[in-house]
Amino acid sequence: MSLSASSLWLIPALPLLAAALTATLPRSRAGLAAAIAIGALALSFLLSCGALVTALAAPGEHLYSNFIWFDLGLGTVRLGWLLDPLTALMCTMVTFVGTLIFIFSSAYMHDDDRAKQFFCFLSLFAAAMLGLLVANSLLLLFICWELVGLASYLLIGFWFHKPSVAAAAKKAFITTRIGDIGFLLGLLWLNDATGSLLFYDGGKGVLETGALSALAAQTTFGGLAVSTAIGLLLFCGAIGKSGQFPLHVWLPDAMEGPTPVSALIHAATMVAAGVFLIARIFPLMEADKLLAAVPVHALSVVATIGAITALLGAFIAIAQNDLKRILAFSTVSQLGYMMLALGVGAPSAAIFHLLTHAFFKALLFLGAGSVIHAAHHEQDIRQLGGLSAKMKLTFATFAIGTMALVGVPLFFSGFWSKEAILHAAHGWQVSHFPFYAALLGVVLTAFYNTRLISEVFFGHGRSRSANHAHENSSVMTTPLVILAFFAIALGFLGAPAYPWIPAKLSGEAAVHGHSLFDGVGLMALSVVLVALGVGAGFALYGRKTRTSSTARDPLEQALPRVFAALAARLGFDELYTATVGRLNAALATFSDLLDRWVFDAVIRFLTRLGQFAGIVNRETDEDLLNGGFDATSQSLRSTGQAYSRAQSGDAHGYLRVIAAGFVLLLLAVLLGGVR
Amino acid sequence: MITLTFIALVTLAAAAVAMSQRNLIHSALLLVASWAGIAGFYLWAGAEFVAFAQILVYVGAVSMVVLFAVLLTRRSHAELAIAPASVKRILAAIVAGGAVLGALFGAVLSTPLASAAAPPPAISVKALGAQLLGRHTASVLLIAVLLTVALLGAVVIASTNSKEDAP
Amino acid sequence: MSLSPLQLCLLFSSALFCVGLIGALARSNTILVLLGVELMLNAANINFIAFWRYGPAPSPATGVLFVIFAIAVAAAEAAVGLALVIAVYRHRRSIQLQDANSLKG
Amino acid sequence: MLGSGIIKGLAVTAKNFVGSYHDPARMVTEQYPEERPKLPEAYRNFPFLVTENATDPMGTLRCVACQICEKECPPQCIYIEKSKDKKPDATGKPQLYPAVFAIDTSVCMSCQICVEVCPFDAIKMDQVFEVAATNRFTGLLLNREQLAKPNSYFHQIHPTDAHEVDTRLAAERKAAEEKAKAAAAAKAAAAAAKPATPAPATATPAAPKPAAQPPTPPTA
Amino acid sequence: MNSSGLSLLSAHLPVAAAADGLLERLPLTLRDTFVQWFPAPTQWLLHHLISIVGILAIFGLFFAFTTVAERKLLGRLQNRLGPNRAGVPKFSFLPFHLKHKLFGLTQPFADAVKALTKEDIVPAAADKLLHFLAPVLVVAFSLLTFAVLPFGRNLIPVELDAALLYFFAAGSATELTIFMAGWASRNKYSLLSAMRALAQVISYELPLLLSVIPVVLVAGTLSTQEIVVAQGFWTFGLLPHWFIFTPWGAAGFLLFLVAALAESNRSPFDLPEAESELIAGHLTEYSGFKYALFFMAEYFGLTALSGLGVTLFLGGWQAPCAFLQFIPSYLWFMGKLVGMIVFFIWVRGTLLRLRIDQLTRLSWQFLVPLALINLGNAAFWALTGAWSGPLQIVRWAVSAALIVVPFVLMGRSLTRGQAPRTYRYAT
Repeated sequence: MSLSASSLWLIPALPLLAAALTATLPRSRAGLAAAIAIGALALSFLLSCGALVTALAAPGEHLYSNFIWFDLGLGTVRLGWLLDPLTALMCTMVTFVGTLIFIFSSAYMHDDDRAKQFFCFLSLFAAAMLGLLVANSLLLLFICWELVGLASYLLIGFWFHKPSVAAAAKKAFITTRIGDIGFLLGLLWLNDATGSLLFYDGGKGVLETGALSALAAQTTFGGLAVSTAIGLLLFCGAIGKSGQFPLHVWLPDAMEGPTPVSALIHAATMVAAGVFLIARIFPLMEADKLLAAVPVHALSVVATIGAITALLGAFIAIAQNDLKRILAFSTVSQLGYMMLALGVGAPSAAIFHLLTHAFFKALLFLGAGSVIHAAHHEQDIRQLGGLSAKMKLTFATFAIGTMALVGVPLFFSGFWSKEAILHAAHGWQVSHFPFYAALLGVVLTAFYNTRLISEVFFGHGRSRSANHAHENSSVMTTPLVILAFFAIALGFLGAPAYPWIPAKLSGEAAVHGHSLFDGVGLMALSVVLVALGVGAGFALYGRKTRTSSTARDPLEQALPRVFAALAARLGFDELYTATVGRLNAALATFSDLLDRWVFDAVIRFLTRLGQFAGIVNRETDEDLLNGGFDATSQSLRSTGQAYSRAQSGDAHGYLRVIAAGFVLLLLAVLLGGVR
Repeated sequence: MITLTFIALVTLAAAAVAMSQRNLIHSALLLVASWAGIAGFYLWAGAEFVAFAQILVYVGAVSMVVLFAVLLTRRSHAELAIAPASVKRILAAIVAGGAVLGALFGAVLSTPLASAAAPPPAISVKALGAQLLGRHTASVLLIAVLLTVALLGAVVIASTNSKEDAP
Repeated sequence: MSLSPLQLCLLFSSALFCVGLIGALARSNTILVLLGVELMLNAANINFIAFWRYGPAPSPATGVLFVIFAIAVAAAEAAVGLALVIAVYRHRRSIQLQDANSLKG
Repeated sequence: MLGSGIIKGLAVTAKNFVGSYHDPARMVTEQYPEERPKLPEAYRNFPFLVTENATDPMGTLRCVACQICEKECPPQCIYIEKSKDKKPDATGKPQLYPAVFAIDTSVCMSCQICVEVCPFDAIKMDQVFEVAATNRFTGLLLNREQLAKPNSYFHQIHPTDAHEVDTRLAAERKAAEEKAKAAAAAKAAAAAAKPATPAPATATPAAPKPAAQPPTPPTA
Repeated sequence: MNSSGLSLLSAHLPVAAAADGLLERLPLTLRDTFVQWFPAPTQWLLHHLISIVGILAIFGLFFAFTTVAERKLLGRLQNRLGPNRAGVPKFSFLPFHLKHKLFGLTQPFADAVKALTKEDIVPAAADKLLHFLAPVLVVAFSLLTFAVLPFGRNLIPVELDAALLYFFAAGSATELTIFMAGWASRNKYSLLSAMRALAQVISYELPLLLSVIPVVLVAGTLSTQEIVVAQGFWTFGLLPHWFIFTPWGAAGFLLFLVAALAESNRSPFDLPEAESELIAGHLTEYSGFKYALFFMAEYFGLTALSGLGVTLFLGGWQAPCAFLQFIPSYLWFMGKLVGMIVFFIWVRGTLLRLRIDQLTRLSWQFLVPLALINLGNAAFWALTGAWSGPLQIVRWAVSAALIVVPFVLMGRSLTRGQAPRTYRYAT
């Protein structure tokens, strides 16, 4: 089974079709909508597998199929599909995880009376995301990027009747838009600089050597290479989409949406779009690698931002009480890791971590969803507790996910992917900041995850909902089990013993990179760090579990001010309100005044002018033109009246005239001898 | 010839009496008799298909429509006996009709018609059908469309769906 | 003077035509006028058959086909005409032909 | 499917058709003049006069022409003329009898009041229903001879009723006889004691006074 | 006198059948023998007269016995006896008196005497001429339809090329008499009933014609005799090729039955003259023999329609099996005719009267579309006439599906929302 690049469009088209179909269904047919959405995505998954087979057969090659979108007179706008291992792997992951999440959703959203719309939105999202993955054009990628944003907005705001939800949706949309402005600017600049937006186009694509060397050769303001500037602008989009510092604020709030959405969009797929983008344009990003005279390399910025984000997310996660918020900040942190990996020049490590993260974070979110569903939508970890006994399967899978996230050695995928990143960071010559940040992040991750597990699953229930929780139906748990399996199994794909991913991704031979024993010291260090984090967490939370929902957090008792600052998310939201928000308000006021007093006055003057012209016109018309027409009409009318006397309205009269005419005619014929 | 004269006289008498009757129903029924007489003429002339079609259409269908129309456009039994038309109009009608009759008779009698004593053309129903659906398919289709349109039009015209039309 | 059968048929049809014409002219009732018109149509049909029977026929079926089509058209005409009569009667409460003169000049 | 109901219905009538030829239980029709309807005992229609003896109907009428029924009849369809003389009744006692007793059955409404008021059980309800006549005025006016029917006929149509009436009448007669006997015995004794003095009350006990007693309803 | 299309009682039919036996030719032989006695110039007249008299006598008697058979059958269908009294009157000039009641078979003669001797009441305000003409014309028109029915192999009164057209033309003329009867009575209820009756008869003429057209399509002729001849084949000499034994023919026959019931105002479509509700509708003002004439015309119409059904669908005078052809064809025809009429009586004894809305709904929503579909079905049948072997099975299956599926679907839509009726006091 294989799939060529030219028929790659089928993968996003199927969910799109499903979205269109479900949109036309009546609201009561939620079950059918779910079936259509799941079926379409499952088919997409099968196609993706085909695409994967094709791509793996030619590692390192970029199969593409371009076509003309429309003709612009001066030039044509061309789009295309791209099939390489990156696309294929991502597609397979997105469709597979997506299918599982769809299945989970069909149970999770069972009681919602707008479930049909939910599946419509989900399908739309899947279509946009897959389109983004298969795009061979930055323009197509951008279109899908924005569609993904729209779908995400719709899904976060699915329960829009709750004000906080509506606000969160708005926040997510606007925040990512800020990043997208950068993306758009970069895109336009790139088009201006190279005249094309296609990634690969037989040597003329922007990611191919010709364009790259041209871009790297030019410099622009501040001595930056053009490629650096464009790369950084595009990275702005990735910052917004992937929740990187300083635009990470929307991601935790987006957890107001339904949990499957959180799992699908804000853990597995959409937030990974930023990482994917950077991975996709990696050649562009590293085009300035060899330039020494530039003030900054694009990848250094990426690495720094990634490191900061990784640390920031981990820190804030420590002090959160909302189950999904913790996972959200953990996602922020992990995305930071991926960016870090990209920044230090190891895209294969980043993608490997992206894949494993997608599985175990989707698992964690679905596990959280399972917990929340069972606990009657209770998300506060202080209210939960003691669920390990009540929801054994959920606990087991959740624990596997957590261990993968933490990086418990050897058997969990997270360990191997994180190890790859650490190794890459260690090997980066520019700065050691990312490496140390990553190490600290490992400790923190272990710590807050231990806290999470202890609070949610151990001890005893601290609320009615927690006490009455029970295991969910198999529709919800089966995806958990499958994801848990992959959370373990995926580790072996990229384990140092068999460096499959880098080999396939870059097309280089498998001998490249480190072997199992190459970085054994680093590995040992990270094991120690994990143990440290887990130990600290266990000491604080595990040994003596929380007794009541109102009890103060142990860490809060120890370091109250730090904890408070962390709990307030280091005040980023307030900062933005105070600065950006106020600036925005001032600008709005200014615009209002401008509109009211300047533009309005001009318009009013023009209106008056038009009225005056109309009056003049009318006077002329009535007096001069109409007089003549009236006279003509009058004469026509009197002529008509004269003629209409013949129309007596008496049918007999007409008939008589006809008869007379007939007789006359006949007589004329007979007597006149006309033959 | 005798048969033809007989048929013609009966038909003409029925038609003439129908046209001079004061009772509308009697007029209509006499007209039916006249139409039947014409059918008899067709039969006499050997066009039996046309004769039966004439009976089916006129005696079976048109007469019904006429009778329904008569009954739908009266308010009482007394109204069936319609007021006689003015003498002037009758005179004018007779003059006009007489003129036409004279002209036509004159034309017929003065024309040397080649009346061949040929055997009557025989045409079977099957041959007629073949002609209708062979050479004249377009005409048949046109007639079908015309009939459909006429039927629908008649229904629309005669229906009382708008309040304005209701009596 | 002896008449050929064809002439007799034609005289018959002309007489029928005139009866219909006189009826249509003399009667004020719209239905009767319509019936007069029907009679005139029938008279025309008689001519078709007469010429089919005695005339030099180019095709053995022409006259018959003409009559068949004429009958169909006449049926349609009767249906529409009488529907019109009914519609006019609804508006004017009268079936006198001279009362339906709102289009006069 | 459409039409299954019709087929079921056709099957039902077909069964009726076949069954009507071999299943007498289906056929409820009586072939009337040949087959007489079996009337229920309680069926009553038009009164008749009871006679003791079938061979001499006019001689053994129970009616004593007391005319109570004539007075009570709501539509006044009974006409009675008393006889001038007296004839001995069943017990041998001389009684008046109806010289004319006529009932106009075209007027009679079979209300049975005459039967209920009769103290002598002389008029009873009949079971006739085939009353038709060719004369509108007299054909249905039944006279004494037409009305008289023997007691045995009464037994035949209303056996329970007739039996009860007969028992009662027999008891009354017996009582009367015994009383008469006792009176006769007393009279004999008295005559034996005072043969010379005739007792003025001797006639009284011998004849029971029906009018003085409340009449017994015949069906009681 | 030209009578090109009217060949009378033609004995020269294109029937390639077994040599006519003596019995088969018996009616013709009798007629010819009788006609021989008269001088030649009058023989053609006698030919006609004998046909006419024969039809009048046979179908007059048939009508008479149909009435008594109907009453007796209805009685049996409802567990009654039916008329069984009328026997033979005692004639004083006869030395004996037949006391047997003959199962009441002389009932129609008693009825006839009664109807003839009844007072003929004509309403004072009636249109006397039309009042008289209506019953006369109705009988005349309904008798006219018999002219084209092939009663036997050699027995067809008038053999016309356009016989079916003639049949329906003559049949449609009876509508006029219904109107005449209603209008001439000067009774507004009679008139209203006449209009109702007309509406019913006219609206059911459409499905009736549409159910007949498939036969014309497949047989390729309008001549009744040729249609019968077209059905005179047998498979293995046992299975007759009557049109009813084809899918479209069965459907057409069913449609024909229903439409014929309605067209002849028979129960369950007898609402124009529902005695219990409308006191005989447009016949309210008729009594005595005029009423009997209407009655007679109705039975003639029924008989004629039954005869047409037999001719078109049941093989006419053809024997059901090849070896049964020794029985004269007219007997087969009469047997089938009697069967049809018995079936009509059976239906009358079973089904309840419809409401007027149900009646029209049945016609327009069910019969007409089904008849049109059946027409297409017959066209398919005619076009696939060359199919043989296994294709023959396909042909049958497709044709059957073409009629069964619409029947089931439309039947379902027709009866949608109608539960079986429940009765409170009956089981």
